[in-house]
Amino acid sequence: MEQVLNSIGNYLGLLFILLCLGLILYYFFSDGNQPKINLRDIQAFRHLRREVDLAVEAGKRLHISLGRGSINELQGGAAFIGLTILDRSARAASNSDRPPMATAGDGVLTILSQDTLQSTYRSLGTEQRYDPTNARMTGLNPLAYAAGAMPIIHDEYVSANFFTGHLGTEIALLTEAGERSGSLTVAGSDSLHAQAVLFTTSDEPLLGEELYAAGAYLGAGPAHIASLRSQDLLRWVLIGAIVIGAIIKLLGFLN
Amino acid sequence: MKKILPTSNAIIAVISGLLVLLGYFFPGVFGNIQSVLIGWAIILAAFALLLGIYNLALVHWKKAGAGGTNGINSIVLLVSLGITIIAASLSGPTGSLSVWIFNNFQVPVEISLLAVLAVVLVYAAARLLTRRPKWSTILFLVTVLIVLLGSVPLFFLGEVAPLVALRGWVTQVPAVAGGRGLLLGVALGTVATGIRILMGVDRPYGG
Amino acid sequence: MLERISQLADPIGAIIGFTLTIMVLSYLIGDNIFFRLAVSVFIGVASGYAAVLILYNVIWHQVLVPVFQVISTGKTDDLITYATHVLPAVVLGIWMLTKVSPRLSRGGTPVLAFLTGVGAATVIAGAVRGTIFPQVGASANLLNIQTGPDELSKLVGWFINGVIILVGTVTTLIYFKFGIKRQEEGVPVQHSVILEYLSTAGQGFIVITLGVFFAGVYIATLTALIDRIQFLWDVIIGFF
Amino acid sequence: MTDIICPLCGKPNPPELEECRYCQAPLNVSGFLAPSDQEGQENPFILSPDEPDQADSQVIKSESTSALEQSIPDWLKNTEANFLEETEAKPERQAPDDISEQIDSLLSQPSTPDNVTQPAIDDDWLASLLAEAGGESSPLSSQGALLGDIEEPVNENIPQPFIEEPFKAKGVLPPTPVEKPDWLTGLEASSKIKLEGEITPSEGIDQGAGITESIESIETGSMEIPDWIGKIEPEEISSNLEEPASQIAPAELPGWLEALRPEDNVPATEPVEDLSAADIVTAGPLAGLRGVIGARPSAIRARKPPTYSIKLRVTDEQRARVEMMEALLADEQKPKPLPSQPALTSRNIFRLVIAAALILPIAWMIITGSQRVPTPQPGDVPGVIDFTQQVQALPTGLPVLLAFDYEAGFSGEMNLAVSTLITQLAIKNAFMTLVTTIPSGPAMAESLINSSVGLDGNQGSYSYYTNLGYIPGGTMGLVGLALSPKSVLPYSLDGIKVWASAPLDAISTINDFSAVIVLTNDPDTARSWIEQVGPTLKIDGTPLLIITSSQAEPLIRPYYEANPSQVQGMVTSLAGGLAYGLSVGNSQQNGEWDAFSISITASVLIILIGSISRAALKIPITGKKKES
Repeated sequence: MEQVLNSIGNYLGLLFILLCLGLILYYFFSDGNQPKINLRDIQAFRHLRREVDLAVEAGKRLHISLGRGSINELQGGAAFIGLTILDRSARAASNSDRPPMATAGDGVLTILSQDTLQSTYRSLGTEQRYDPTNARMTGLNPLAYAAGAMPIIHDEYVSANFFTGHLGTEIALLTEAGERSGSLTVAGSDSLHAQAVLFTTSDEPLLGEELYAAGAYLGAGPAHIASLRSQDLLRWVLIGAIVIGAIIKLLGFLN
Repeated sequence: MKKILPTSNAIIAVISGLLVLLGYFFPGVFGNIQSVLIGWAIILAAFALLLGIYNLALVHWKKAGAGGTNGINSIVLLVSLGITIIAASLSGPTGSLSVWIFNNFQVPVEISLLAVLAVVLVYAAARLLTRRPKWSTILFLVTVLIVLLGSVPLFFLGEVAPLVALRGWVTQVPAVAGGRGLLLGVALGTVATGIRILMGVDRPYGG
Repeated sequence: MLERISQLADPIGAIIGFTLTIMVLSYLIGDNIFFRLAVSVFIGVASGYAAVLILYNVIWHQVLVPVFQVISTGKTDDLITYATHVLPAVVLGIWMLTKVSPRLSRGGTPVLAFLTGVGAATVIAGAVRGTIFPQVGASANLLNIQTGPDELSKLVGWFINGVIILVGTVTTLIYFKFGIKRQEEGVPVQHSVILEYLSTAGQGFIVITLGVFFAGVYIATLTALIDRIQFLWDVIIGFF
Repeated sequence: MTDIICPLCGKPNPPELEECRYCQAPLNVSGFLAPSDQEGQENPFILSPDEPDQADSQVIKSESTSALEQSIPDWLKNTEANFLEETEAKPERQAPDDISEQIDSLLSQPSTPDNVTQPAIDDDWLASLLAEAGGESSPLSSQGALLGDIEEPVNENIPQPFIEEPFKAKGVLPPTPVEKPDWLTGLEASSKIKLEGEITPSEGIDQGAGITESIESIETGSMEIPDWIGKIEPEEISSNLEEPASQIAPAELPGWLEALRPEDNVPATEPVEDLSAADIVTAGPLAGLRGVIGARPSAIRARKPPTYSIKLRVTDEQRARVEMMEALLADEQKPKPLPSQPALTSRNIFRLVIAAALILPIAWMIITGSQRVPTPQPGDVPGVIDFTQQVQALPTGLPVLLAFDYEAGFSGEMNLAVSTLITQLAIKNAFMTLVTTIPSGPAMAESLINSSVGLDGNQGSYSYYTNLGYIPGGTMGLVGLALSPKSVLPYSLDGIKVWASAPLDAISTINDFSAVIVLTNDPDTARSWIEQVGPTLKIDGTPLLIITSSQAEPLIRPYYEANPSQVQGMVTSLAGGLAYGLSVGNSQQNGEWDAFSISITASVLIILIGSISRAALKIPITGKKKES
């Protein structure tokens, strides 16, 4: 099987990407005709939505941690999700006394989060509310980033923290700060060891792929729903590939 | 103009992304373009990192102006930032002065932060069952205990062979299975996210 | 260990390290000014060093030095290479610096759009070529009869383990399925019964995996704690 | 909110008062509780007082036009005329005050007949009643006296739905004495309900009891009564929330009947005298009202319902406001973080205990330098033997790519293995090409090489290496490095163009290194290397070796175990470092392994005890749970 993959690997990879693209486009444009998909309930997103409202009510701040994964890295996906959540939160909390605050451990991500905030406020017609220091880079290596974000959680009237990006073990420092300051933590990461830490230390951990569904669950648009549906279909493609490949191998072909 | 700008940004993102992507699958044709674009992106990432450090300094400059204990912390941060920059510039990143600062300021604090995490993690694990009384939590804790007990000869009991064997099996069979599933799931999500950007639907660049 | 070696030759460094270690460990008692001071120093040092390193590695070595070389050697090839590989990036980089000012920041957006596009492509390719294919291939390869052990007794165990990993991978993937069966109003929507069982099994595998990872992380942090205590003790006996 | 409204002056009084504080009229008799009373259902008057008025008057009208018409005596015409005069007069007087339409309609209605026609009915009714159970007359009269004043106005119109009952009765049977029992059944049943509904904490109960007993004892068709009750009572309970026309009606007929009873107690033969007599005899506000006979009191009282109705609307709003206020207050309290101080203290204590339980044994082991626990053997730690062999197999003097990708924080775990590796590479006289993808890497590399033992046995004497420094751009940087290292890192950190001179001049792609060794604590960095650089390395079979932390092991292990393996050798964590050291004949350890062992034991105990005890004691979760 793997020889096959290797031999036609490149084209197969391109095929897979094109399949994914095609599915997303199909679901994206056929979304109007078809009934909307039912998404399984993910408690973390339910609480995340409620926390946004509660924070606005209580005049508190939302802290969105975008992690330290540069968009130039493999973990960029998680960072992009973090930006989506930042956009949604900024919209929801646009009338709050304390606008949401974003922290990042990477230069590009910091600028992107500033852009996200600015364009969100612009689209809401409240650009004067935009303050570049609401999107901060708190440190350049993992522990420095976490250590720099801790005072924000402690001092900035944060009612809820969303850790949605590429983070590592250091995320435990952030969840600990969140617990000590009495703020809720909803957290997800693409890295498995961070997820393991979050499973024990976070109020609402997001496991694995769940983080990437944030856009769909927070109403970021039909494209996000469409990509979820395509993921659900590609899931079966992968399962089929694994099972068929295993059977073929077991029967001793392709060796 | 207001309409054109975002669209043009999206077009830039899509085209540059497609060129790099095609470079992966058709190295012959697009390989050179890809490597050039990647080279640009690397340099740009460096510029972005400088912007990030400027942002860091700006934030703490404002805080320092505000005064209070946080102001003091910010001043300390700015001072150590400035001193490090000067010292490392004079002696070079691998100069003896840079290495001395690194060894005696950065290393102790980093290891100590991790050491603090040890207590944080064991504390969280100890109260996890109260926090989330579910079957999955129990399974989680059992796994943790098995791996811990199997990873080292116990001080009073010595090496417990069955535990070591069990740990080996758990880490090599079920954990590998779950890990693969998680990795594949994350990869699926990543691909979908990337494609949304290349479609120009997601525009984190504020388009 | 690194500090142990250095502190014998360097008492000042040892005292600094000792003090900072105590200040950080004081967080165990609670968030306090000493902890924050130590952390502030750390952030400043780490970020400052990173800034200098990047200046050296990229801006100096890749952007400025080649200019002098081109001037000194006067090779047109180098000039062309520089003009294609570096100069546009520098222009874009300076363009991106408009992000410093909120008013001008919109001007720098095209550069970020470029970065985002390239990053997205890298991410996609990396995930497909680096994760999906290898992982699927490895999973499929589990039951490769050619690589299986020869003795029947081991073969059975090998086969069972392979099947378990396969089942685990598949059920874990199923667990993440987001779409759920549409049902009439009022009835709670959910997976079909079989999928429910499978995804529960998948959840079990996920939890075991996370348990293994957590143990690994904990061992790493525990080693750090041991290292700190060792360091503190070494400094103490080094001076008294 | 449970004001008692004075039947006379209509002013609200606190419930505990026996008499109106304004006009000293007895209050408790009528139990005129303000509609806002929580137990309002118990009091029929609270059930939207003004609608029953219309309902009653309708009843009367219909009856007067039907069966009762012929039984109206002539003398009645006069009184009717008088009454009409007065009732017409009233509105003028009343108009100035702001009164709702109900009142206007109520006043404009020629509701006269009832007050006068009733005697005709109740005359016979009472006759038969008294004939059979004379003893009951006194409680009845008292009850009637009490209720009458209040109820007459209330009785002035009853909605059609209810009037069906008596109508059917009349439709079936001609207006003869025979009909009365049937006709009465309804009255009794509803009167019973009326009285029950009317019971107030005070003497209402006795009255109700008395009346019901009397009626039931008299009643012949009493088997119907339960149905009535069963049908009506629940409606009454909920009636102030629903359409009054449907529910209240059944309860009202006895209302006006009872209201009339007292007038009928007086022998119908000489009404005028009796009325005047009653005028004088009866005391209190009721006397005063009755003196004005039917019309006036009813007109006067007819003005009262507006007071109640207004009162009712106001109180409804008030109740709504109160509920709203309560809801707001409740919501206000929600987002506030729980008082965290005490919780924090308890958690801190727990945390400190755990910290002590961890640190003390470790310190003990470190201080005593214990060596009891056997050092792990290379064979015990997966990957170590392969790693050792791969390093041994490296050709002498050729460049090796060494990626220092681990954070300083993990140096405690990794430095042992890394310094052993550096020594081995020095022995091989390999040209170490140092790169990193993390900003702190170069300093880490430099300090480790300086602290490692070189060929001559001196620290930091090994100089056959170059530090290319930091690869910006993460994954893309690695891809670029795999494709052409010299374009990504053209110069060493010393500013030397290393690629132009030996030994790196032979390097065009990353495959040309004799090995790529990644030292990382981050599983994702390791993945980036394996996934981005690995495929390129595979082409020429250049080995990819990894020294990593225990936190990355579970992720890297599958790559190592994979078939064919994507990682050719790995050393993980302190155990791996010790095993690797042992495999190259370097068995240095100073109590750390023992400390590690005892701290693991302690941790396991902490987790076990913590889980079991806290789960058993069900200690509430401290901190901010924002579960709704």
